[in-house]
Amino acid sequence: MSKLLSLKEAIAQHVQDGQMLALEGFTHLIPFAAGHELIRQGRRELHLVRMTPDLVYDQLIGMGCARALTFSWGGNPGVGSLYRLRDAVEKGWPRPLELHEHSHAGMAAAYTAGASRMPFGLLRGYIGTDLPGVNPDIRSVTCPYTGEALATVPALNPDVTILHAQRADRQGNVSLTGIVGAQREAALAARKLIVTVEEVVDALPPAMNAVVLPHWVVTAVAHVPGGAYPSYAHGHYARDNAFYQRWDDIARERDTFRAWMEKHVLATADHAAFLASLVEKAA
Amino acid sequence: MSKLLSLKEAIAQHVQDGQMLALEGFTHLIPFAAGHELIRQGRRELHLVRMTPDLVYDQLIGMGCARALTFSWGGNPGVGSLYRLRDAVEKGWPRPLELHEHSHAGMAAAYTAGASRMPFGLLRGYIGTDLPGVNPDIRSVTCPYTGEALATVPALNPDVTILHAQRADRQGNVSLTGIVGAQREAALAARKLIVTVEEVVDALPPAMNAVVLPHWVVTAVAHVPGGAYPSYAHGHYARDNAFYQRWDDIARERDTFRAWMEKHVLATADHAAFLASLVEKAA
Amino acid sequence: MSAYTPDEMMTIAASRALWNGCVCFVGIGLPSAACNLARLSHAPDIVLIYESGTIGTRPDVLPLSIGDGELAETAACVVPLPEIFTYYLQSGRIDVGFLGAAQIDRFGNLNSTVIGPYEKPKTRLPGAGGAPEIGAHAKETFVVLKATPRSFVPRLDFCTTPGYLGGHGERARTTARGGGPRLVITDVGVLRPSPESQELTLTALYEGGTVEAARAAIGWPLAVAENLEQIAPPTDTELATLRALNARTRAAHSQPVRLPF
Amino acid sequence: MSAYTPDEMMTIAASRALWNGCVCFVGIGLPSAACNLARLSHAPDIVLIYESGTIGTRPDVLPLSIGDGELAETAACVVPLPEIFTYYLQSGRIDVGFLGAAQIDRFGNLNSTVIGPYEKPKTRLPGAGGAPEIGAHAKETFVVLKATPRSFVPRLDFCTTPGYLGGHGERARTTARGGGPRLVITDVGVLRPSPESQELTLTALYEGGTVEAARAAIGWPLAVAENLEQIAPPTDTELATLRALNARTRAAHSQPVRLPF
Repeated sequence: MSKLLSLKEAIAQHVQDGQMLALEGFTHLIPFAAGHELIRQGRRELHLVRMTPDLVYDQLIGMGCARALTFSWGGNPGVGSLYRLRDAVEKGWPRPLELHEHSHAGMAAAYTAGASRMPFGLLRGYIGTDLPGVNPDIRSVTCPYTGEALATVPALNPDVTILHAQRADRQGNVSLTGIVGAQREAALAARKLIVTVEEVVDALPPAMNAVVLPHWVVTAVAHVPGGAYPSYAHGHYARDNAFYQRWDDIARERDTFRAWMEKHVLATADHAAFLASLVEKAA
Repeated sequence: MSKLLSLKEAIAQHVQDGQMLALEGFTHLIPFAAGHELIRQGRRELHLVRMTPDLVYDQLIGMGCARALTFSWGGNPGVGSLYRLRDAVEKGWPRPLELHEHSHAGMAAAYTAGASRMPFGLLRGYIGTDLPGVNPDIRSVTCPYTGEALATVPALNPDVTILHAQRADRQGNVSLTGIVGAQREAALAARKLIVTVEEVVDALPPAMNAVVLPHWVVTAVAHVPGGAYPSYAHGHYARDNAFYQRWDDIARERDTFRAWMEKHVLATADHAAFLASLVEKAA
Repeated sequence: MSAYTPDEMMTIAASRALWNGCVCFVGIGLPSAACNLARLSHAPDIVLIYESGTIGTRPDVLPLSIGDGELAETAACVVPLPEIFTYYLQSGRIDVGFLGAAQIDRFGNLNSTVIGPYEKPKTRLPGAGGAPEIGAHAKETFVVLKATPRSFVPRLDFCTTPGYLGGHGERARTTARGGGPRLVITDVGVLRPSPESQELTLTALYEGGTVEAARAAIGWPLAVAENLEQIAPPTDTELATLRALNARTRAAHSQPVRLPF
Repeated sequence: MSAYTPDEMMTIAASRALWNGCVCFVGIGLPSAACNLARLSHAPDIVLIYESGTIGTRPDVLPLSIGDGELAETAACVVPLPEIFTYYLQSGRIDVGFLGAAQIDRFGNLNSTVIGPYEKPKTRLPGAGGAPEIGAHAKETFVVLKATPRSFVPRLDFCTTPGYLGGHGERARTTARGGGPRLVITDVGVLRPSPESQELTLTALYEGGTVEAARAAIGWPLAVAENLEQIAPPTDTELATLRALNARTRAAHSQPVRLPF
């Protein structure tokens, strides 16, 4: 039984409305193709989890797919706001969004606890901030040696984590290179793991200490070249910083956002067609 | 100010009697040369820390350097007993040895906590075992979300950690390849870090996701080719499994052990002379 | 079929308990031999994990230590040791933890710490290593151990690794999430826990084995299943594969290492 | 000396506060520009760490995001994000954490979460990111921020990142181990905490700057040090280096990306 599916099949078979979903990737290897496919298939009531929502969640939130968001930094990196995220939080459009807000260190601890199947993560964190006042999930324990209070966060165990990676072999072993963020922790914390990849190869090169997700922790692999665009895949293509800057104009208003999403995501059959639709636009 | 010292200088300047010392390396990259130099310089009252004491601590314990041992598995891997460790525990020879005993998972959590400067590490561990009954450092906290009791271990923060690695550059950046055990955690948990290396190079190759200890966490680097023998350095030489088997005979009795240590360690000026003395013996 | 030793039969019986694709946390010694024999015979896609951090390793010879270089070279990947215990073991991702021990009691609890009192031991054994958490978290554990009244004891000198504790459901009332010792392979036969009391019960004998011989080797009054199974003797292929593996291993481990300087 | 903008002066003043060999946790935007300017001028051996896990990075252009590919390619090594926050930041190994914010109060506490009430914000800002723990654990933090009465406020709408909390030693009574905001660089001058109350106090002015202009830009009654320092204007080298860096950066970020298929 092969783990190799089309992205359409992988999302259809493994993602359901109402689930907790983590599409991870810290700036690098963000699974945009998978995000678009979730929108095309009309998933709803999702609890989205990501350290940095980025454009990928701005799109899902703006299209009304999300009920809740667990996150730690929700901007357009180096550019400014995520206007669709802001519109949902500030105005409840297209629907209200429940926030579970953390710091990066807290999210990292929560994913690490999830991957370790511990009920909570521990950090010396949140000292003097107002975050515990707005997120009742941030609590504390007393150190049994020093008596000191330390912050705790509940483990994050997504129903499904979706990653993008450079390559997989036919068995489903997945290899990542470059900035790996909290991807491995998010992957190992999940009940199911879907990975889109730039390449499927017969055999991965010897890994030694490189970052590998062994095939038996992977639920499905989909071959989606360019699947991280406009984020990037180290060794394959660079981050489209100019697109991130253009997003500021596209997403600022509801109608320009909807028009862009309809033309480039809803009206395209898959990621190859999405990428082609962007080239047309430039021509 | 260069971090590059001779091993003799590094031990003389940075290791003092009575300190807590971790010579880490899980089967691979065990810093034997550094262990021998500690014996030559007559360090005493050490609190030795290692997951697997291995021959390197059998030697230090048998030579009377250690007051206490924190560990989780004290055998000769694949061969049997560490007779010098047993003699110290069973008969108090050459002096009694205070034991702080853990499981591997507990030691790993303790080093990880040390590297993170948390006062304790957390694990779902020690369930149903007699270890907490003999090690009062193993305690518990109650999960603030589930009410479940989870095991805790106090952080390990050695005064000095000593590692062996394949290579360093002249700035003191250190690169490790292969089985890395808990070396990085032990290194980052320590107040001082000494690393012996097979090679010193002008510049390390691009590391990306490889295991590197940056120069500013390293206290001193000593160039000691063969410094892990009879353990091994991946890419340089293999583990001398035959020597590990011979150690069973050498260390079984006090007099054969003392004679071996005097001839090969105390009577040799440095690691090159130690290695040469073994070749002579074979001739 | 060739003649074979009880050790060979025990290793082969242990290897047969592993299935293709099973994710196995391997202890050194007999467990390692059984796991690699399985991989080289009926279970080519078994995933072997050693606590040194080597995942999906395929060594050509048996490692002497848990961290021999060949384990790293033939692994799908090598991760830092803390991750093996948190992300792979504690997370419940291990199907079978394969353990040895110095002592076992009737509820499958294991001692690898001391013979005699802890503070003044008669024999100081190596200690816990990964075993306590393997015993707690693997979906099931297999134990392989030669049967003698000194190793199969009514009462452990020290409990290093939890089996079924006092039996009668006691383990299920702890926070241990794994299933415990489902299979104990000895040189006199195979023991499994009874469904009610979890007491280890003789359920299978080797060719030529008898209940009397098994009882004589076990240090407590051994319960015997009503329908004792008969374990098939080694096939020629199994024996040949195991012997070739052991021969390669002996040759490799006795080879002197030459330092490159 | 050429003419220069207040932004350029602010970035150059910030870069001067960094020393060669200093280990610096870098926020994106002005902090990143200042840190890289320092590296390209007086502090070639500064160690720059971005929260994406890139350690000792030496980019040729400023990254737009905290995780641009060049940060990884030019880094001494790239570690998983949880390790950056545990082994490097929480461990107390960072000399300087360099932060921006939307609001700052007189005790150096920062807001980057919301303007208006949290539950019904007027403006939802990006949020905390790494800042709360950078503020707690770096040996000291530097803040760089343009001064306006809307950003330098008597009372934050939300405290994202601890500075000196209520001042008068309150921070020292917490478990935060870092030293807090020792330097606040604005376009109207430089503020430092007073030793007793930790209230931010104007301690230095730029060429042509006045106390009045500074007071007008700060939203609380600004304390002024007795001996105000004068900050030297940019040198030609500083300006040329910064402008070349910005020009390279603009060219790089506007370049369209061509996918290889």
